[in-house]
Amino acid sequence: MNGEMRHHAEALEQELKQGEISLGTTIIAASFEGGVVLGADSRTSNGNYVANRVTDKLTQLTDRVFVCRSGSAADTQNLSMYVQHFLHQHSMELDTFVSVKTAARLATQLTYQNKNMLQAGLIVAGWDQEEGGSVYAVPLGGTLVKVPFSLGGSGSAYIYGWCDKNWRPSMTADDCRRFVHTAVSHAMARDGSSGGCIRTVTITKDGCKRTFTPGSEVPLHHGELQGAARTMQVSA
Amino acid sequence: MSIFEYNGAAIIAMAGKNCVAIGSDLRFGVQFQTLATDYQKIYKIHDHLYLGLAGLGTDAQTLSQRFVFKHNLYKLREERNIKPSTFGEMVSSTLYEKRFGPYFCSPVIAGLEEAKDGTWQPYLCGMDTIGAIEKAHDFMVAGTAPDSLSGMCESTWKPDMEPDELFETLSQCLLSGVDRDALSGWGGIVNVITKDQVITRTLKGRMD
Amino acid sequence: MTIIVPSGTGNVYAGSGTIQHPSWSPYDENGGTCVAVSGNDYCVVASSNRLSTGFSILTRDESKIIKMSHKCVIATANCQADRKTLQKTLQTRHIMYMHNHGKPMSVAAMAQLVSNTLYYKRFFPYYTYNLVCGLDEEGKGAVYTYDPVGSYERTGYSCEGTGKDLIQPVLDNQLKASSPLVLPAENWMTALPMDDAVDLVKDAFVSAGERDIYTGDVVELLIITKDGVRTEHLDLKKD
Amino acid sequence: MSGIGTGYDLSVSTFSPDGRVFQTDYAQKAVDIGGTVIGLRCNDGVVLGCEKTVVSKMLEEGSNKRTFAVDRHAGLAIAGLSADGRQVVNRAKSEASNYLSFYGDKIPGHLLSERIASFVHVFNLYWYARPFGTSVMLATMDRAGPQLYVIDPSGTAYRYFGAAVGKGRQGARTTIERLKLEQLSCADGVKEIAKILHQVHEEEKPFELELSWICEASGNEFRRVPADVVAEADRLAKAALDESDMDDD
Amino acid sequence: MLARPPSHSPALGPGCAGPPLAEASSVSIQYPAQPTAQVPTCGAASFLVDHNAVNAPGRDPSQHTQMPYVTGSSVLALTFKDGVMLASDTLGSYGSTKRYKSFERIRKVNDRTVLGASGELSDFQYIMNLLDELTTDDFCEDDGGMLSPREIWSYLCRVLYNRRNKQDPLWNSLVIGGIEHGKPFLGTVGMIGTHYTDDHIATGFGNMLARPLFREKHSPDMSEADAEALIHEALKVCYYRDKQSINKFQLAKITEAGVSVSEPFALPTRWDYKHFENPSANAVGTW
Amino acid sequence: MDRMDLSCLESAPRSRAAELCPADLMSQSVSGSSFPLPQVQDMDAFQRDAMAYIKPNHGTTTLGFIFEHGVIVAVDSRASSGTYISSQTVKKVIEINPFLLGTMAGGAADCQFWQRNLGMRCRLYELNNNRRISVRAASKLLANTMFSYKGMGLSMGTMIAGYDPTGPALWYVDSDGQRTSGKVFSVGSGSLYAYGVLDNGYKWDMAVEDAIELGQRSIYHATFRDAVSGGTVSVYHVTKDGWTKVRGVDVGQLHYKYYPECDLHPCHGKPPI
Repeated sequence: MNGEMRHHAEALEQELKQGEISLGTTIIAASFEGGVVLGADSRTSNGNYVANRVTDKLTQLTDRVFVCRSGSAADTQNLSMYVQHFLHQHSMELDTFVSVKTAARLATQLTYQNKNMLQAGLIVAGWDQEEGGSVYAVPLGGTLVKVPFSLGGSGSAYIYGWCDKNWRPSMTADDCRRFVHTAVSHAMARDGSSGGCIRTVTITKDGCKRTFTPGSEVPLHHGELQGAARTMQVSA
Repeated sequence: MSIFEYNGAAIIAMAGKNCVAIGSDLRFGVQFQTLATDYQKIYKIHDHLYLGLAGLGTDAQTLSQRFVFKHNLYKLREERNIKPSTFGEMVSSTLYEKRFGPYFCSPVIAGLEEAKDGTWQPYLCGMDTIGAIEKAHDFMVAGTAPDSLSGMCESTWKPDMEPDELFETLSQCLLSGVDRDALSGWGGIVNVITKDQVITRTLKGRMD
Repeated sequence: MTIIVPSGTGNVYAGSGTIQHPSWSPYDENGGTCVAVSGNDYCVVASSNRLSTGFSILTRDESKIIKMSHKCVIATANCQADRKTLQKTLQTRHIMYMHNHGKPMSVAAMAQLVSNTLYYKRFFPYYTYNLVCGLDEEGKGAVYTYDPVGSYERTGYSCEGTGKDLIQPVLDNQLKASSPLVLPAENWMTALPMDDAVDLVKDAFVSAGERDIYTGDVVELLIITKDGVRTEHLDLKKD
Repeated sequence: MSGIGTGYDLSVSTFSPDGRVFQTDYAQKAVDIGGTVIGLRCNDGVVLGCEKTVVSKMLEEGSNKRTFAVDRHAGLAIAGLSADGRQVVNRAKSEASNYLSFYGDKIPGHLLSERIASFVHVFNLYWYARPFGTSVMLATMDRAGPQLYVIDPSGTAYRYFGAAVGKGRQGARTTIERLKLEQLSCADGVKEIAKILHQVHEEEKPFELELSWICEASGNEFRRVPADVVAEADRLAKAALDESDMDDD
Repeated sequence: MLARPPSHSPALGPGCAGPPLAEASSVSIQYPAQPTAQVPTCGAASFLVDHNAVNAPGRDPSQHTQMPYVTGSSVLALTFKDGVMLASDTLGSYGSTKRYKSFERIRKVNDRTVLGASGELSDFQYIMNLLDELTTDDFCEDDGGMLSPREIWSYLCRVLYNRRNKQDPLWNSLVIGGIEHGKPFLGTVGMIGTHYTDDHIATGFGNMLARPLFREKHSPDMSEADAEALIHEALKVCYYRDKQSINKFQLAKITEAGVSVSEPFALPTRWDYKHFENPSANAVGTW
Repeated sequence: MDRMDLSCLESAPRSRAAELCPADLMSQSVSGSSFPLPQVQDMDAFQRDAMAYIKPNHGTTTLGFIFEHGVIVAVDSRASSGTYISSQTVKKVIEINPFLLGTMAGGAADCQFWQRNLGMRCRLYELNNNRRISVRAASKLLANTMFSYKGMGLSMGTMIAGYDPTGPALWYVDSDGQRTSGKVFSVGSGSLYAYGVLDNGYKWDMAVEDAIELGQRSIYHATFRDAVSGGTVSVYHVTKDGWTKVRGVDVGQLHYKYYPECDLHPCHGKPPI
């Protein structure tokens, strides 16, 4: 590529990067006896504009492994696709479920090797035969840390204290789901970059169960009001 | 290039036994170009007090005139010469007046001061551009190659030198020091101040 | 709450209104001073063993001189990582030379090798100041002095590193002789008796230790004569 | 198999009219004439044993290794040409290390055996290649427990409870078949292998016994069986041999 | 003579980050902080408007340089009569968020070597993977040989220096401790490859906080108990005065007998000085 | 443009640990064709910054002119790094071979290294062709090298002076790749001062002794006015028999030779009233 061309290409790339759609986000994954629960809000913003208000930030990697995505939407989507692809191949090779650890390791590899190009903070969580429910945090830079529960995204700053207080090692699946749900709702209440609906996934050895809480039913917190029930205004 | 290196200078003051000496190089240049080789950076305040000003030439001239002026006022009021230590404080406060837009000059003050026992003791001090006084009992340097000068002084200075030896030592320090600095040199001048007289000698140095 | 530290340099952890990021440089200044003085039949090389960065001392006992053979040593100051790499490279090359030729390199050859090795990194230089010292083919003391990218020159004495400004004028004052370029040729080396040279170097280091924070702890002196290399130590202040 | 390939044995890229690849068969032959190698999957681990004929009195003991660790949890015993075997070992090592660095986990036994098999198989495909004259026995310990695989020169890999290759394989197999492997511990397995190797050893020449295992006693890592355990097994085997000799008499 | 400005990051220690050159050089152009909070900055990221980011001059994605994200702070180490001791806390910070509180930054390499790391922890994990490969190779060799601490140190020096040559540094200060020929070995290497051995070593902030203590009290022939007391004292100082630290430590000992890395433990700290309750009581006008 | 690095996904077996510690000590050659480049985007800026940081030696006055009886080359001998004078005894005339001289201005290392390299290539030319290389060709070799490194931060301003069958020759070559032949050149920070004296005194048919004196005087005046020139004046004379060094005088003494009385010098003393 000649100099001028390259110059243009670089300028274009920078322009694209600046207008990049990024996930100002709240994501969370927590383990409980026999499984994990993942949760996320649904807001994708581009500057101050909410580009998508019903995003699904919980992406399925294998039958029993999900990933919570934060950072650049494009980066994390493509990264998840790569991981999905390789896990799929690998599970055929292995003839069994791929472990959560392996899924997390693949995600780490990609983020670590490309840390200067990617804006991706991930949480990989799921269930497998050896470890039961497990949560792996893969923050920016590609460190791999196994944790009992993990928070991510801009909203996480507002709920660390709450989560430290309320997380207990042996919750039931239901308790854990409620924990995740409430945590996300608190973050959404204070973080402008998080909002919309709440999605959760509960993963146990029996499979994955999703829940969806529409924005109108998200629990209210201090200083918030309940909107009136939706009615259709039909003009006469 | 820093503004302190615009004209180039090397100044050393050194204490001896009942005497003090101050010397400077003679170059006046604009950056790497030499314009004159008889430019003195040392100003006489009175018979027992000399002031060296290194740094930007224009500021040095302004300052020297302000100090002469202030000393004249002092004499009118007090009817005596200013003591070197008093003068030092005066220089310091004058410089600090311009704390946020300083003169680009670092002064060196050398003088003799009558002690209680009637002997004349050397007084030496240096300052940064905004007047932080640093007193010394041995030597003081300023200019564009302070490290070269102080390196020489550090290894050649010894206490209680007589005027002749003091002159010799200071000359050696000055000549060897400026030989490693591109911006100073081209000959030097040394004033040895004793109680009764000031001996001023010019030094022949390398002219490159 | 953060305290605003009035510092011009972007210190990551000096919190302030704007967010600052850690940055890095491939170079570090680790300080150190090397001095060499040669005479008719000897060469004295010395360097201080302090290794520092910024205002911190990293270690007080890091030798900056490597012995290549019984009549050639190399003293190197500044960026430690580059220095070690350079010294290792040279040592390897020297060993290969000895395998090929069955004898150690002459000082002149070593001097040229050092120059080439430094110049080889012209576009990403080793941030080091070097002195190659030893006895030449005639048994005379030789000192070669370098800039970081490999320009070099043989001199009678030299000083490199952080204490250079302080020490070099002193050496000039004591040792300067006429230039080797003068025609008709004159003797260009001031030949001090060896003991005087050792004393001079020691004095120079004591003076430099007073003014240079990167020079201190211990000075290692290597004295090269036809009988080999002898090492002496001189304690400096540990402040 | 006739010794004359009638022109069909010049290359692995040519089948004979009766559907054989003679070069591969010959490679197998190279294994069959080599020292016996036995592997037993016991109830708590795997033991591999080699009969190493001492070809010269000047040979230093233990110098011709035939069992190799390829990762902490996996090891190989090579039968046939040991120079060929070492290539397989190297490949197995890098497969194991590569898997670890990519997936962050130790390679499962079946996958390792598959990958070794593919590697070996490639040498049966091209005219410019010669098949390895070696069969390798792979012992692994992973989530699925202890496992034993044999990969032969053609690149086929099978999983076994107990296996024997090399010169004394026929006799060894018969004996192994009589063992109750699911009740056999590795400690006993070592003794059995020593016994079998002594039984099937034919020549007058002495042989060296090389034993490696992966089980609780070796910290679930593939290691040499400690010298004293080998010596004890050797002693017992010799005693048993003497006994059976007497029985025969 | 004036000292040059410190050319290293106080968080990372020897050989890390030299702002004066770094600001000018194209090598060190950094990404400006993105307005998302995923970028760990100086802590209050979620609450701050980042002026740099607002006026971002356009970032260059193909620069090799990076910045640390998940970081560990000081590692302290000293030798004693029969071996070497290393200690650090177990915190993995994310900016100034204390994010991972059980991150083991001191790891056993083989039966006579231990590695401690401060700086970017993903790079540390990468380095550990490299070393694991080397030790597994040793294991497969099955000849009883293993890398000595000095060899591992030397290897890491080259790895880190080569990476800085590629302008793509591993953002770590490493401490390598072990036993070699019955003698203690203690070495360190920084992110640009600056390396040295000493009787006591502290990376990062510890070089300012713990090192003076070591210089005062350490002697190479001190007993294990004395050494442990000294390192506890130094850990405590680091905990009091380094904001990126927590009271949860690990201590590794390497002696002829082998390597032991302790379970995480906490140290007793003192806050019950009477004066603490009302610090301005005796100094009117202060806060 | 950069792509994601997916090499970590490829399954080619390799040991990273061993790979990462290449024999970086052994792999280098000094042939001049394999300089490792820093992996940065803006090479030029990197070079500028690195050089500002490292401060290699520089600063010079050199001159050369052709006249009836050959070529005169005169140089000073100072090297400075910043305002520090790092040497007063640099040999700025590089004796490439008995019939070729090169002068040194700009980066000291760049000049030394590449002219040494040029010397080697001139010798190879002689061995290949069994005759001496012409000054024209030698200067072209150097200019070609410089051109190939253009924009990478080399700094060199040199004159190649010599005598070949076509007569005396003087070429100017610099690190931009420029190459010009001419009768009178002066290069370096003090060159303007030297030109003043040189242009004033130059005549085609001057005597050898006058020409030597002119060269020496020009350099002296430059060292006086230019802070980063100084040391010793060296003068070379090139004739059909090759070069000879004809002068080597310390400037420290030269000044007092030209101006025995200080006040005689225009820079010194007050004007008479």
